[in-house]
Amino acid sequence: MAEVAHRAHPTPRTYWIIAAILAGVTAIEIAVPYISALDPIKVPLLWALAAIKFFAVVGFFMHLRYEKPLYRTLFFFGVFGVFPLFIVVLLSMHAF
Amino acid sequence: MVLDTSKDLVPAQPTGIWSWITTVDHKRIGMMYGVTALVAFFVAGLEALLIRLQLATPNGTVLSADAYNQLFTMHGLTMLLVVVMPVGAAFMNYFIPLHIGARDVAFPRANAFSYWLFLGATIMLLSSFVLGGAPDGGWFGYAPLSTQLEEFVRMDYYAIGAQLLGIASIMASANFIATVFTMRAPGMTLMRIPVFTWMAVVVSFLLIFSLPIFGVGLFQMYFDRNFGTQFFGGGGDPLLWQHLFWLFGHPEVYVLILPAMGIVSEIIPVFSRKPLFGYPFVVFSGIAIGFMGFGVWAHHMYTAGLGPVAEAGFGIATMMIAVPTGVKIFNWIGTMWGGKIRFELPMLFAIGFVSLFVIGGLSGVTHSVVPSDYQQHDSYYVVAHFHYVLFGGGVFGFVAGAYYWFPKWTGRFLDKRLGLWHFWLMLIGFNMTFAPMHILGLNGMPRRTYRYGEGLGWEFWNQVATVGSFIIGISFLIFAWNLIKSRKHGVEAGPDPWDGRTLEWSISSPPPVHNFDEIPIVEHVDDFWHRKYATDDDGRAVRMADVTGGTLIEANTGGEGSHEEDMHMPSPSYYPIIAAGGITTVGYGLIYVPGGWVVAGIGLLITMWGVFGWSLEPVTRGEHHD
Amino acid sequence: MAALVGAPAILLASCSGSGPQTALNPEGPIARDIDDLWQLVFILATIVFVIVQIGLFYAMFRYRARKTDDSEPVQVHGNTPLEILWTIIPVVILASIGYPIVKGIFDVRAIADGPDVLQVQVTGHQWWWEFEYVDLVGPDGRTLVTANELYIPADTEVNLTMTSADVIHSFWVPVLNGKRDVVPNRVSNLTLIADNPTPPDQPHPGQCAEYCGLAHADMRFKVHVRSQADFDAWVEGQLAPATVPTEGAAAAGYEAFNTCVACHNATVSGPDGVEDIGPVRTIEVDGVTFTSSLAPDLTHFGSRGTFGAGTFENDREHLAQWLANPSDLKPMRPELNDIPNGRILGMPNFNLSDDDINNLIALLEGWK
Amino acid sequence: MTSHSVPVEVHDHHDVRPIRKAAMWVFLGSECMFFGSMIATFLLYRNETGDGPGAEIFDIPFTSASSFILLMSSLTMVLAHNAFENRDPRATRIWLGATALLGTIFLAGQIFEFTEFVHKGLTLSTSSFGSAFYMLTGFHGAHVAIGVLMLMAMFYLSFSGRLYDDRGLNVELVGLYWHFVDIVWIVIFTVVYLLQV
Ligand code: HEA
Ligand code: HEA
Ligand code: HEC
Ligand code: CUA
Ligand SMILES: [Cu+2]
Repeated sequence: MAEVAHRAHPTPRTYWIIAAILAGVTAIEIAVPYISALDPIKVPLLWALAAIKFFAVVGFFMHLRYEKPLYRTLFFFGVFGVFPLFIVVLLSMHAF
Repeated sequence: MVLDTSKDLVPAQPTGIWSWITTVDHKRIGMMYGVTALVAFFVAGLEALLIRLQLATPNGTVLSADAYNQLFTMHGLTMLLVVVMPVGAAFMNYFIPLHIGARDVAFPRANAFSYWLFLGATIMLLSSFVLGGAPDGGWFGYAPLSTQLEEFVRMDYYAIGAQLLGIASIMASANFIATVFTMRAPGMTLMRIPVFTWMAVVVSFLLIFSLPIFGVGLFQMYFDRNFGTQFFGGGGDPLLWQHLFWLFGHPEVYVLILPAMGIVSEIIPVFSRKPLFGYPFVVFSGIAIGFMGFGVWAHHMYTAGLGPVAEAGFGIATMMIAVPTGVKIFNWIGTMWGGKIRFELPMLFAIGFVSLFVIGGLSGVTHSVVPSDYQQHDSYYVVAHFHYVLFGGGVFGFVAGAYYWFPKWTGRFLDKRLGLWHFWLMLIGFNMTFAPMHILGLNGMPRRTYRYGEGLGWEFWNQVATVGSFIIGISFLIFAWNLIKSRKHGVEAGPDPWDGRTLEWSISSPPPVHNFDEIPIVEHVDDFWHRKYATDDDGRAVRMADVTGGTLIEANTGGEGSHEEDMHMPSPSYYPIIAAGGITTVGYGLIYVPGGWVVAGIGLLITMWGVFGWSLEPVTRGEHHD
Repeated sequence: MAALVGAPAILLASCSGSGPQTALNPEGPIARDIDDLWQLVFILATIVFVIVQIGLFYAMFRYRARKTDDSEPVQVHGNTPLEILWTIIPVVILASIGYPIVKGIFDVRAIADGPDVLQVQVTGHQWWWEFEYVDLVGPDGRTLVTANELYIPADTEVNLTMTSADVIHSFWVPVLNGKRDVVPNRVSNLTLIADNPTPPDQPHPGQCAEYCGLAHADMRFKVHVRSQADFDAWVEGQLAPATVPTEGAAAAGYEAFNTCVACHNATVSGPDGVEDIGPVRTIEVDGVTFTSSLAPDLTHFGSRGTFGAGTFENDREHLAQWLANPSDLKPMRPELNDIPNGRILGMPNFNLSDDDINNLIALLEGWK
Repeated sequence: MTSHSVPVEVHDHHDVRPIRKAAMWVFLGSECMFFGSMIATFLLYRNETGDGPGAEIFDIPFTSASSFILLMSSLTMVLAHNAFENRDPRATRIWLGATALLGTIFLAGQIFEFTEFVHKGLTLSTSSFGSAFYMLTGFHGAHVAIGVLMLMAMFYLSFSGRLYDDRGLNVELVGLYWHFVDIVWIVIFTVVYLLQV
């Protein structure tokens, strides 16, 4: 843990690389709905791509990778808490 | 960051109305929460008495149906959101910094803002009685009934008023979390903070994560009422509201009870002269209750049509909350076991809490038995359950806290004779009022009914309940009198009247503006006790020296590692009240749209003024956090 | 101390089912199963309650501070085996009732199906109930529609298919079954089985159990249980159209009834054959078509024991009051009615003359 | 004082940044629930289009472009923060301005999109779908707007040289907020747009 907290801060170079990755993933995302071969896995694939972008921004741009574990705990309660709750809500309301 | 290193004199307590309006002192803010909530308790209690009068006889004619519906809605809403929650906030404000050895909360101005916004929302909700009618959709405001009558602004008051209370609570909770996680005194590790403060942390998390869900539901209700959206009506599904509401509403009930449990966990050790039995278990069971509290919301919807699988799952999950709660109960009894119990007033109320809460908890477990709940739901059996946990639990716990800490607030004891009258009348009145409701509910009396016919066998117990409620009323009149009288004329208490265990007893009563002359260095759970007592070979406590509170910290700190701190307290600010006033104005405007748009616009400008003034105001006078 | 007051009260509750609307004196197998489960859980809860209170009071008494003894207590901080023990025991107790609970849920929730099941569709309205026996069709092709008084044969499974025309209501006859919410835009089901026929003047009382606005308290209803033969006779009577009176006060009442058919329907056999003289409306929810009238069907109003949703005796006195000003008897909000859009919040006051009232009563009384 | 040694957690009471950041992260956790509720509402009503139009009226290329702009504003924001940490007010100012500008473009795009949809017959009250769509994207837009206001406030402070004064709001906190608004849109873009076509 201590190791994580003291990881060296990223440089602008890292930021540009991350931005490039984000752009790339976005390009793939936009393409996915138009490729009918991907239809069967469209839903999990798009969720996965969104997750990559999400955590790239959180980890690098928001520095969560480099910060105190406390912040991660605080934030991830919300991020990971919201999923099970609303999946249960939607299931019980027959939304799928 | 520019820090003023010159040392000021120890800050003096400012006086006058203006000093209260601009105060950012967590103790004063706590006081204001407490007083506001107490006033609201009398209002909501009076509403309850009217309800009881109406129900005393079959086909009662004291109230019209319309008045009755407003009264029970406002009674529930006020008791939960404007009485019990803020009383919790009052204790948290006052004691979190004292418990962790801090000078104030993390964001004193945000703290003041939370209070003022809470006050604004309270005034808004209560003013609805004279401004077009109070909310009348029940405290959980089920859609589409709550979105139905656009002709009346009543449920707009609900939607906006609760929204503002929610914003205030989210800010307060974020504040408390930041305070506890970043501002503890040296050596105050997480497993050394007092249980009350632990429960405050759990409560803050519950609020932080549940209130936004409620907020979305309230917005949807408001939009359905005013802008013709179809969240719950039209093609929408009314059950969405129930999910959003109870995703908040169930964690909310633990928000109401956990602070009271924390208070009881402080009181029982002090008056048993033993440390809390199983401190880590009490803490972790509190956390467990918090987590589990998020997974059982649908037990309020057993009859709504979730399907048998979901009902079974939620039923089992709900039952399991009895386990961590039981751990707490057993540890309290374990604390008393082998102790030397002094039956001072705080202890009496705390024991009352334990005894009565078990009744309420067990009736909760009978609710979680789903098929039984098909019968019990929305009957007076539920009303009995939640008054046992909320009043027998919450109110007893908070009153215990008031008797316990009154000497800290004022330097004087509450009168013991009056206190005993209060206790016994409240205990008897409470059981007379709410125990019969179990019977009524099982015998088919539905709740929220302004009248019932003859011949259903409900007359007798309803009369008992009504008499009981007036006994409770008298007991609280005595309490109020005691508070007023003892504040100025009570027996002087000194800094450490109960031989306390936690840091707040180490400083003078009432505490100085800056709390601690020097930030204490903490080495134990119950650190203050360990400064007073050692243990002999048998494990019995032995008083170390003839020390009293107030002098101790000086005597025991200053050694290696102590922090020489500058004593700058945050400067007073009027921006919080302006921002809060602005938002309240916006709220009033939104209730009366479209005509109210202008008001809302003006409110928005005031809010912007407050918010920008506040957040861009450079921090002056060496204030090092805001 | 608290226990001394609280415990007997609760104990009392367990055995003293009283009144006709109690859940503790079941009159059918489903309610009986629920009650059995309740008895079991109640006994367990009582045992836990007694043990905890004994522990608490023993500690209070045994370890009270005594003036004669000023030694300090041993500073015990905890005991992990004990903690584990009192975590596990409750888990075991609760686990032991897990099976009956889950079984109970599936039993109560099972939707009755089959040729012998009587199908009734229920529509909840602010603040009255509408019942349609979808399989009972009269010679003129009309189904049996009635309001606020449900008739069912004894010892027969009855499947209620329910929805709401406006807000959420909840259908509850404590002696027959638990409650079930009636939700707009949704269809819900409830099974009723009654052991024995009820005396004509003592039907099982029911009550809307979900707060539904102004007159929620007065949204009651009755369930009459009949032997199969009596039930069949009742059905036959209800399927027959009402007759148009031709003379006397009732005939004058029929004139005045013109106002009423803006909302109320009655199926009459007049000169033009059998016809509905009021509006008959339906709504469709999840593929099920429900009748959803603006106001209770009055075809056989004279045969009902109560009116105003099970709240008032169906006698001349109450009817006269009702017709003189409905909102005097029952709180309603007719001023908000919007008939074209099907929004009805009560029956308005028509300022009827005493003559009209008497004539209308004569008419309605005659419509047995 | 008892003799055994204690691990004393030494706090730097003057470093207030962790306190503010902790509060900000808690707040963002809370916001997850806020947006989560609205996203769930949208998922519930994604097919409840009633008589009105549904997802077919979405213009994916257009929204992709504006999504991309918002995504890139996160880059400019982090560069602003970087410059701020390096005590370079001029670069900070430039990147702050760029971020505010990109945010404004996104907002303009959203306003344009809303007007288009209204013309095509989708309003707040057309259907549950419309209600859920406008509520979700509207509240996100409101967050962007507040972010732009805060960015402009920082931008303004950078001229008067008071960027480094200690105050409740600073570039780092504004940055966290801004990135959060961006990641919410990442999810919205997927759930509301890509998954529905
Ligand atoms: C302070 C508030 C509070 C608390 C703490 C609780 C605690 C519990 N509640 Fe309660 N509840 C409310 C406030 C609260 N409730 C309110 C306000 C409502 C109604 C809302 C409305 O409709 O208006 C409600 C309604 C309510 C319902 C819905 C009823 C209905 O409408 O149909 C249910 C259903 O399961 C329920 C269950 C429980 C359970 C299982 C607990 C458990 O947490 C209790 C656990 C405690 C114990 C069990 C006692 C101590 C334990 C032991 C001594 C160990 C041994 C025990 C066993 C082995 C059983 N509650
Ligand atoms: C903390 C929460 C709390 C507390 C403390 C109370 C306290 C009381 N409640 Fe509470 N109640 C709720 C929360 C609470 N209630 C909730 C959530 C609901 C559900 C609402 C809904 O359905 O939407 C409810 C509903 C409810 C009902 C059901 C209404 C219905 O369903 O139709 C009833 C009926 O008796 C009732 C009675 C009482 C009484 C008599 C008290 C008493 O204990 C009050 C005692 C206090 C006082 C009496 C005030 C103090 C003294 C004075 C004002 C001086 C004057 C006194 C004299 C002249 C004697 N309450
Ligand atoms: C605007 C619509 C409307 C009109 C017109 C109207 N009623 Fe009603 N009536 C109602 C509604 C709604 C109820 C149900 C009230 C309730 O119980 O909540 C009702 C109930 C009744 C009942 C009791 C039915 C029962 O079984 O509970 C009677 C009898 C009655 N009306 C008679 C009349 C007569 C006679 C007239 C004409 C003078 C009339 N109504 C005109 C709306 C109307
Ligand atoms: Cu219908 Cu209550
Ligand atoms: Cu609950």
